[in-house]
Amino acid sequence: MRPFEYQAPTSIGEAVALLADTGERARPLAGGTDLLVQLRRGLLEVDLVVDVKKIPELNRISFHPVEGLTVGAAVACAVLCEHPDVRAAYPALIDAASIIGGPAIQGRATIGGNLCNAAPSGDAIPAMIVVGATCTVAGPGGTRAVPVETFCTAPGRTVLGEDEMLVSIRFPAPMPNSGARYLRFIPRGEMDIAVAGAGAWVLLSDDHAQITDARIALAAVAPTPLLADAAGASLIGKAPTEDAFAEAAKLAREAARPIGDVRGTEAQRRHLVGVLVKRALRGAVRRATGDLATPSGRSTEPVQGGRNHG
Amino acid sequence: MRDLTGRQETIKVPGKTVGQVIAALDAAYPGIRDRVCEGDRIGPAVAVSVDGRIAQLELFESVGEQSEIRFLPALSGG
Amino acid sequence: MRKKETGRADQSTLTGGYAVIGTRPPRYDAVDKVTGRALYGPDIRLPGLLHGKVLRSPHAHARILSIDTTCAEALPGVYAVVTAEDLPRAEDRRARLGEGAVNFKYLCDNILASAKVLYVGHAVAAVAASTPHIAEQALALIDVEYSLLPAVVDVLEATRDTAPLLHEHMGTRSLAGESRTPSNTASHFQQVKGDPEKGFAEADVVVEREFRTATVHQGYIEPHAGTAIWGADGRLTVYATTQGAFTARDQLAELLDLPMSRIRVVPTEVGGAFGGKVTTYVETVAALLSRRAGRPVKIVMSRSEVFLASGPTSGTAIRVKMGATRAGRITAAQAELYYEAGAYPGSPVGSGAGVMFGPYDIPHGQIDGYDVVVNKPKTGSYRAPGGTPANSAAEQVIDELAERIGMDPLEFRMLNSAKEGTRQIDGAVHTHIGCYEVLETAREHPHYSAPLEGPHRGRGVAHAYWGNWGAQSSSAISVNADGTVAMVTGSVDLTGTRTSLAMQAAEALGLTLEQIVPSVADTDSIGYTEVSAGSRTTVATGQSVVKAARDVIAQMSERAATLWGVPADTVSFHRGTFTTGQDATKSTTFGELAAMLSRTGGPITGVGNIDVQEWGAAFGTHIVDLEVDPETGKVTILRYTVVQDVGRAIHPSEVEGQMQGGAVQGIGWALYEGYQYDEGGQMLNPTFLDYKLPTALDVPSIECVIVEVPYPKHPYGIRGVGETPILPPPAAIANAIYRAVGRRMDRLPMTPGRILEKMGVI
Amino acid sequence: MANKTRVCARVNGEQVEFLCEPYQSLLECLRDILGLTGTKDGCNDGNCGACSVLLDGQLVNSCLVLGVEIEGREVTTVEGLADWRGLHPIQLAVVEEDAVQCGYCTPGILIAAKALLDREPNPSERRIRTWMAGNLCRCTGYDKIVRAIMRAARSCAQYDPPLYNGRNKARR
Repeated sequence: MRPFEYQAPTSIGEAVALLADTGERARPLAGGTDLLVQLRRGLLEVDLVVDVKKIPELNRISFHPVEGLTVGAAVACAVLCEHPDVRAAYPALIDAASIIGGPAIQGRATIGGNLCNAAPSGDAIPAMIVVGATCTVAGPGGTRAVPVETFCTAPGRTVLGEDEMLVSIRFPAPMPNSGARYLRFIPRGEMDIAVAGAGAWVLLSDDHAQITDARIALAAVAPTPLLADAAGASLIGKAPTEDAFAEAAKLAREAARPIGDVRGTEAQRRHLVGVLVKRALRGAVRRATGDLATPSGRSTEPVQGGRNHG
Repeated sequence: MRDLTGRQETIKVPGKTVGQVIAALDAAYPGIRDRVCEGDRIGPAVAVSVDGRIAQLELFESVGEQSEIRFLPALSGG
Repeated sequence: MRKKETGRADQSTLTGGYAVIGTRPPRYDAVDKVTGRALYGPDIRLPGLLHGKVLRSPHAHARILSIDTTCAEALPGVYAVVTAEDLPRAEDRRARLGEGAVNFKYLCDNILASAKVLYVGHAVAAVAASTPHIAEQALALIDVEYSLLPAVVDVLEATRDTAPLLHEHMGTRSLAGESRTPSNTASHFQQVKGDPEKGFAEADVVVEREFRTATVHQGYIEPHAGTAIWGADGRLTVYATTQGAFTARDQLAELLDLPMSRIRVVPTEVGGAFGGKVTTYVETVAALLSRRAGRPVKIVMSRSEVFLASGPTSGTAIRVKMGATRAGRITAAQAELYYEAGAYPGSPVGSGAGVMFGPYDIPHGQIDGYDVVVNKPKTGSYRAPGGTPANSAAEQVIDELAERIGMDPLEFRMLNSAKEGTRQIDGAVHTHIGCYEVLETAREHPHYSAPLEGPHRGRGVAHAYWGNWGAQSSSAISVNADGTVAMVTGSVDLTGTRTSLAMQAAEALGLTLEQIVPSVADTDSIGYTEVSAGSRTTVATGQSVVKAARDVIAQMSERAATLWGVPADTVSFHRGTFTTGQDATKSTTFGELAAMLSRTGGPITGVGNIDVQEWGAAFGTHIVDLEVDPETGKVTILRYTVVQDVGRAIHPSEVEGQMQGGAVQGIGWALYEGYQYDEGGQMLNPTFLDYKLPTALDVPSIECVIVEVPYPKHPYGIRGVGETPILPPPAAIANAIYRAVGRRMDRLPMTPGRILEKMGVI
Repeated sequence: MANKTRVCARVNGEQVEFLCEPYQSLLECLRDILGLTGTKDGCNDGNCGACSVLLDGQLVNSCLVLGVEIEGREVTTVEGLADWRGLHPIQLAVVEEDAVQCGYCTPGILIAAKALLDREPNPSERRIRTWMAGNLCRCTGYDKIVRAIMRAARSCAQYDPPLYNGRNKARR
């Protein structure tokens, strides 16, 4: 691996200063499960790696029934998946965080890193998009908020400036009668990158007879994780029926802009979008009506499109 | 090699060693020796079996009265 | 005559009157391996050790115009840089090495390219530096000028006249000689039995299908690693992770043009091989670097180097045609096999042809085999080399034949089963085999009759034959004064053979296993021993240790005779005790006599040098239940059973381990694994992320049924075990997928996308 | 080139101090600097699990951790499983179930299994297979490994964690 320096600042201010000084040849290091692989393969060259795991704000998980949830950018998936409030209030986040690699990867990988890596296939991103999460970004001039759906701009690219870093991700408090679900398809039971992924969030009327709001987001079928507005909007005012799901799935397939690559063909991805959106909607509605549990702990039993799942 | 033997598959020839048998075959069907041998050895692409066992001594392997000799492509295993 | 063990039944059902054979003792190497003490190729650490890295071609096919290493040599911390110029030119001749014929010119060019690079990853130069990181930086400073040539990576494309030629002067070899016209088809052979046309004319049903299989890799977790120490005295010591220390030494001697006596190869523990560690890759380069640097040099491949530059097995194109009567008799079989050899000739197409119809008695048949070079790494051996693609094609066609004539697929196979005396299409005649017994056991197994409910579920079976191997082995057994013995063999221990060999020696010597300490020798310490491959080690080296044990007993009988003043031929040995027919009062145990050695003529070493010319073939039947997700095409294996004739199980746990491991490799081949290339010949998935090995989650517990039809010409009746189990899974799974979704598959791997395409979903 | 960094940590219960480059992985530091070659390199990108170690009790791939990151922390490798009393129950179970063939994946398998059993004393077979999906084994087909972990789960209950003391150090 090409040599680089290592710094582990203990405050956001120091970290931002280090990034600002070195510019584009510096990178923050959280879990390192993507960064170190890219450096080793020579896909990326840096002079400085800034380990952000020693900064308190980036390691915090705080939950308030009204304020909602804040997850530090350096919180490991394993830690997130074991947090009782997160498990209770944000099951879709667990759906995603618990399938990013096996247990050894989850001990390091972070949803913040998943976001900053900006891979089209990043599992956590659609799960965050559908529940309306926003990123808190720190720079020399202080902090700014960025909605997750606009954070990634291209494969491997984000809105972050050279002197900016992701501090945390805020999730609004879950509304009653709402539910969310994330599912992906991979060939093996675990350890693969999503061929396609779909997240769904629904808000039901008090009698659960009608969908009053919905959001659908997709992974691995566009240059960035994709918010499928039309697909979500199509559900509003409808009863949570298979017909409604099928219509949303059709619109999601149309919104997808997949490519064919080593992991799947364009046709296969487009088809999977339809399958996964339907399964994710069924799961989201079951969560809204309280009859689908949160997956158990990290590296949970696979829920990604395998038989009898979703 | 059936092209040389007029598509005959089995041929009876005399000989006390594989070398003598090949010589006898070559006399009956000229050209066979060149195909099976490189110089005074069996060619590397060819294996000769006597009664189902690969002839380790190649041309010097002795053969019995009723021995069956076969020419096979040299195989690899794993 | 047949004993069976289902799953993990009581050991006593298998011991067959033996004291040690058939038991499940802990392996000799187990504790070293669970404590991290066992030393593998990459674990070698020496004073002054330098780290070597290899510069590899980014192009699939190109002429090398120039290589400039001056900048790399100037980098601080760099001690040596070598290219093909540093290799003595190997002559263009072949020799039998390991199990196949090797052309040293090709072997030499594959280790460091001279005129042309023939695949992405082809080695062109190497550097030794004080750290791996410096060596890596130095590689970036080597300037290679290429002139690019068009590449061909598809086996059928490569056979076209219009295809770019890899070797301009190579014609097609066959028993009809070598053709003058240059071609990528390195060789063609044809095997004919009876009159195929007549056979097909007699058939009521004829099925003809074409299949494609992808290049796959052995997938051993330990990468190739070699450490060379070229001493000032000109003697070379190489620590290698190899299946055969002696074949590694012979390759080094040939490539470096040194006498064998100047080279010592020390085999390390081997972290998986499966045929892929017969050919050497980094050892010769490490030696060249060590000679230049005057210091020890270690080269360890990265995972992507292993994929790009070791020896995966052939992608294939196969056409199979078979005919049968309504009564269920196979009347004729015909096949064309096109196997990728990789960059240099030498695919396992011959053994593919040799085994594909082997389990059946077929009156008329013809097989044409083609060995085709393409711009991919030179193929190596992989567990039952060449067998799996050919078997998967034949066994899918057989399944369809059985279906078309309305017969149970196992009944159909039993009706046509080969037996002792059956002549195969290549003319070879089956000896004492357990083909029918295995099929019958599978049909009787509860799995085969268990109900399988639910939509999109199916059960499939497939059957396979593998010939196994014998060949040369050498061992020595030395007697210690306390009655224990040291057993040294030349066979590298890949999967527990120190234990399975010691068990055979213990049985022959009437000792307990604890009284035997087995070890693997380096090339200076024992006679020539063939590679640990071809399912030969427990069988052939087993006969060599039994021979050494009998030599020990003969020598000790003479000592007893001297002590008792009786003729040696009156002394007999049974279960650890020597007696003489001359005097009933005289009797001594192995241990007592061992204590007397120093006073009766000194040490005793029994020697077992052997070249095994006759060995038993192995047959296996697999049964699989699976479910297909009709929306995603994902296959979930619900239940899997392996039935195999092993002759006799020396160590049933190790036998089960071979059956389970082979089956799971076959499952990977069937569902997940395959090299993917772009048109330019770049491999797209050289990582364990995208070249997908089955994980613990992707397979069920593999149930094993050990069938024992002892092979009469082995002292303990054992047959090779390791290779057969990889053969049936792809066909068994394809046949099950057909029953689950009504579609016949024709490509490996059978990925979810391909299943959806076959189902017409996408 | 970067200056070497001094790192102090506890490895298998012993205080260690070493110099490494900032870009060297924990895997390289363990194998090449500390000489603990029991931890294996199978892919160097987190896909095979052969390099699994415990970092403050947390299962990680040591190829995806920088050596400098372990400053002041505790690392457990396969060499730290057995102590002067003998093999750890997981090691014993792997030996008894013949769950070793080539043995190259074994150190990672043992560490991953320990991480599981430390958290969940009685995992189901399905849970074990899911947890172990990050540790590739090419030899065994996994059956005997899964059996070994189930056997270890039974015996781990009555096992005290290894004691690190003089005798233990002398042993290595």
